[in-house]
Amino acid sequence: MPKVSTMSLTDEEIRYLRDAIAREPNSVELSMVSAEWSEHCSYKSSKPYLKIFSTEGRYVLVGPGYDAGVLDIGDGMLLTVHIESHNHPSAVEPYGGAATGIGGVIRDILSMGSRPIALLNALRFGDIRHDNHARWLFKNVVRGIADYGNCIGVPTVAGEVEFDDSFTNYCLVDVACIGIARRDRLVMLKGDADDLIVVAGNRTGRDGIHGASFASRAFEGEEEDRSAVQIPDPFMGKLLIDATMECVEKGCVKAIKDLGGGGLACCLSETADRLGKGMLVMLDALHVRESMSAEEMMISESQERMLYIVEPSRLEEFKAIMDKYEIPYSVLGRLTDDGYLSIYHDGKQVARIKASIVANAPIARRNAVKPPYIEEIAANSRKPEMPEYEDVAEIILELLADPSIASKEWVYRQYDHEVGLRTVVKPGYADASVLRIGLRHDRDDEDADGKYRYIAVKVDGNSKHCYIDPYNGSMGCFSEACRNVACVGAEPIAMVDHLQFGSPEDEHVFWTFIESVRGLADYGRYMKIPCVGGKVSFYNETRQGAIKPTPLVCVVGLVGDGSMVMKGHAGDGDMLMIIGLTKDEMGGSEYYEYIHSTLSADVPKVDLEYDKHARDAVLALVRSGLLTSVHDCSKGGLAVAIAEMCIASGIGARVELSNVPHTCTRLDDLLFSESHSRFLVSLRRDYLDAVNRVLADYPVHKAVIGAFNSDSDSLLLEYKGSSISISMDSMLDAYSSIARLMGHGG
Amino acid sequence: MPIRIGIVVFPGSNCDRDIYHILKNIMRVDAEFIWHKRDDLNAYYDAMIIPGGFAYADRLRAGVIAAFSPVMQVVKRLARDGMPVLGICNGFQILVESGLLPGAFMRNDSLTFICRWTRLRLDVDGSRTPFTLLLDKGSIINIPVANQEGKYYVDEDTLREMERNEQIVFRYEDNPNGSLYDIGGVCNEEGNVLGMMPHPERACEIILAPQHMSNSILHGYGDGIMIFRSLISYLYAKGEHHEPYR
Amino acid sequence: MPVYKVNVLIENKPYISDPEGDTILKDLVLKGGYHQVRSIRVAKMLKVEVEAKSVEEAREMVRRMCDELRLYNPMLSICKVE
Amino acid sequence: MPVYKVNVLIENKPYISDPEGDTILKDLVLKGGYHQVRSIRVAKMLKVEVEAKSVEEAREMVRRMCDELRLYNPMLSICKVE
Ligand SMILES: Nc1ncnc2c1ncn2[C@@H]1O[C@H](COP(=O)(O)OP(=O)(O)O)[C@@H](O)[C@H]1O
Ligand SMILES: [Mg+2]
Repeated sequence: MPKVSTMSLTDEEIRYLRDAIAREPNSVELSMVSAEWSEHCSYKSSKPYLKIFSTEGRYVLVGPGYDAGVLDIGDGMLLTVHIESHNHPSAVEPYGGAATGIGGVIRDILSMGSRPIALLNALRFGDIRHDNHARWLFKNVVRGIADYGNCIGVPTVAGEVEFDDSFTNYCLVDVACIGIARRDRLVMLKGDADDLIVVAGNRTGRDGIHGASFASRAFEGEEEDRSAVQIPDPFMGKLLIDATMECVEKGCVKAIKDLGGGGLACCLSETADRLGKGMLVMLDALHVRESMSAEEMMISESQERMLYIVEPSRLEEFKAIMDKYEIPYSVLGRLTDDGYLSIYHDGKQVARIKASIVANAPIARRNAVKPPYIEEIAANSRKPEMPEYEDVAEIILELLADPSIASKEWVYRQYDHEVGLRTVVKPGYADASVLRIGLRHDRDDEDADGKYRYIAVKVDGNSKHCYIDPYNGSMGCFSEACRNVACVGAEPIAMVDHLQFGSPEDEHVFWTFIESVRGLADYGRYMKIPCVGGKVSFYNETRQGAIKPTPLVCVVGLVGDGSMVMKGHAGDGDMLMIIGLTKDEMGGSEYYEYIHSTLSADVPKVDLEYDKHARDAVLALVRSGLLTSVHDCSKGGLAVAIAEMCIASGIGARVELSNVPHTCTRLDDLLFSESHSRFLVSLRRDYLDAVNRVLADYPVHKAVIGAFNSDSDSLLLEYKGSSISISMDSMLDAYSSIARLMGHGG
Repeated sequence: MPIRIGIVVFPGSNCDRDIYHILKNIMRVDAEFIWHKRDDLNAYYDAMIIPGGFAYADRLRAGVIAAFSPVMQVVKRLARDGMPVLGICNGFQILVESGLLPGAFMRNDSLTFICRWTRLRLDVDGSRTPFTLLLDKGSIINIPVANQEGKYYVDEDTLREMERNEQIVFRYEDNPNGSLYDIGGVCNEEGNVLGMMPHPERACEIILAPQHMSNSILHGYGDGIMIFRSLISYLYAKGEHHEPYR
Repeated sequence: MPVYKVNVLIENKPYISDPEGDTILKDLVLKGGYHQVRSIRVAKMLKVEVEAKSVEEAREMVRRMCDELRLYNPMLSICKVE
Repeated sequence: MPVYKVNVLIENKPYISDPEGDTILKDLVLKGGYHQVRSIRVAKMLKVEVEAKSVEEAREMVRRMCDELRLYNPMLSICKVE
């Protein structure tokens, strides 16, 4: 059994702690503080930089700093959003790690008194084509998410998957959750002296001890990491959802908080600090699985546990609900006015320390220096040899089979994406998923039956772009997520981000972190899309070094009304139009990296004003009902986006490439550039004039570049007199490469 | 008396609220949740639905633990008295484990959970069960499955007997999970108990159907609505004279 | 009363296919180069600790429990109490 | 070459919790009246048929296969070859 230690505290932090409490901390206090002051729980490196996000907006009720951001979308309905990762645990035990990640983000949503209604996931692995271990991780991570999400009845509605060698022997497993609350029932932290502190859920055991500090250092994959193996229990997760919602319904809890990283230590200190209260805690009352020391109880990260603050007069009601679901619980103690966490065990006081000290780690100053590799890439950027036009077909097929681009159907088929009767646009049918809310139980107003609202959600990231140019790459991820929700007819109203990097103690890594935050913040401020929450995950390193910087952006959008939800396919004879400008920006493109293994500095840049115009133009078109389908043009570039439209619609097309508005000097740049702010739309011929009238208001490039044709079973690309043809069958075959690689799920 | 349908809820059921939404907001009939610990019903019900989900997280085997719960002893009695009982997905598995329906379930051939729309064919006369009354034999409905242990199995002898008795109600046109003889739904000998793997409640509202299936003649509704409409028609046809089940 | 450990092994009847075993064989074992392996079948074991007067009583009780509470499905599986 | 039957038992390490076993115990076995049962843990068995020169060789090969192909996760489970 691992010994509780202070391994994650620096000498400086120990000195700071001594000064703060004016004495030597005892061992229980030390382990509480070291759990809470871990990077994972305290944000000690990132906090000052996160302040630059703009966090206010028309829909924001609660911004960052709580367990989930809260959006008020009217009619008495609130949305909650949160994102989490479970990278280290998934790298050790992919099934359990991914599953417990879902459990964790669900409990954050529950903590606001909101009901989880949808999950998203963003996954990253090494090369599944050649690496058995990467395949093993991928298979089990997906199975873990599926088993947990399916079992608790929360649909997994959208996501993304990327493969890159920087994730070899590792993986990034991010999950976001959307919740819904009734405005009159939102649970914000409240509590008064003598209110009771109750822990409910699974028995506490020695599992996951040091999980938070495990996630706060580089990943070794060693024996000692064993202690971080966490066992998912979706059954208890589901019972906690039902019981918590019943408590919220009845109004018998004043505060709810999940027990996550850092266990009781973090949960108690953060809750007490937030409430401005103290806590008197009797550890002997805690329901445990095995006999444990006070230190172990304080920092165990046993899964599926929740903390509730209950007024004494409501305790019986609360107990009746827990008993109904046969959920074990223990009344640990009560709130006090003195601001101290006073912890008792075995009749003795084992810790007495101010909650505000534990909950507020000293900020760690980190150096930031631009990493030399970025200059090196710039110095060595060279264009690959231009392929012959006949070879372009083969390259397009190769790109379609690139696991980062290929269909993710193998993944989302394993997820119940429909439970809840909300998933209007399902994974694989459009760039973002659309959810229906406003079912009778979602509202304050019981009579407003049938008046539904629709929201769109999508999460995006791009480690290849962010590695070479973290500022522009991050901005691009944000732009892409916004484009994706616009494609289904939604206006972005908020985002949550997840910033994943190597060690913040590495000045080069830290520079990329700061750049990335700047990119996201600049985009959000310009677009007036507030950040309502997020998460930072550092120390994503293996023996090979740090992962590529991987910020993720999860955007929530609001669809005008149900009839405006876009879930169409291109039909026979429809015209294909492109909106936006294709530029010679090849850095980090799949074409360069996957086909040519070439790094190049010129990562696509977002022109903020143009980006806004392009997105608004598409939104206006979708909302005027003039389009049959829309697809955003990103990974793999124009060629891949056109091919994907043919595949999705099951019909061929003929395209004249020279009609595409561009500033490229080479055909391969034109085909495969990942320039932002571009959309492909399909429309009926007779609507062309109307479409042009709508577009006249927006200063963006646009051109009809081809037409769909159900008689043809191929995609025909014409360019200055030459033409290539790619059969539908070969495209479909290439696009289903993941299913082929992964075989059966066993 | 208004029609009232009971929805049996186990720890881990997760389509209970979905069924409730369809009954209450779409079909406009009374619906009530019945918690698994109940061993007597103090109200009358016209029919029972056992919804999908993961009762007891499908531990040991899908449906087996739920089959031993008190409420299932009540459901068994009511089913014997002729009450219409519909088990969907996990509900089907529970009906099989409690012996109300023949057969057994195994893990899908893919070994994974599968969530997708399928085409389901009615293989008996619509009048065979209260839930199919309004459908013609041979008609095909678009409806999604979402299951992990959805592969239906039954031994040869029982199968032949079921065929003779017209108990094989639904067959997949595009078998998603490896079910024996493409079986997607079966009823008991009397026809009042139906189990089906696909989820009709997910196919009631056309906005929830994938785009290529939304050209339904049902004007705003999806094919799944026919299951619920059939039940309601059946209950109305029995009229006010029928003795409610207690 | 003493506590005995009784193992219950639940496996598919021989004529019922075992896609999990087949997949492990085909996708992992043979692809991984272990061509000497002829077949793999997967079974489930329940390790039960039970109070009883004797081993025999423990086994007998567990056997009864398996049948009565359907710890295995007699249509698909056989169940051995060890 | 002769064919040997080798059983592989994969179970969670003793200090790692087993929610499935717990639920079977609490919601099926105890509620079903078998109060003598103290605990249930679930394990998985692979019944492998393998060609080899001797039992020892068969066992040794299966052992190697389990480790190399990750038929179990050593962080989580122990694996016995019988
Ligand atoms: N891990 C996943 N889980 C669920 N759905 C996914 C996952 N990965 C991709 N998808 C779905 O597949 C579709 C295409 O995703 P992606 O290739 O990321 O699209 P885009 O390039 O437009 O961002 C979307 O509907 C997306 O939600
Ligand atoms: Mg897209």
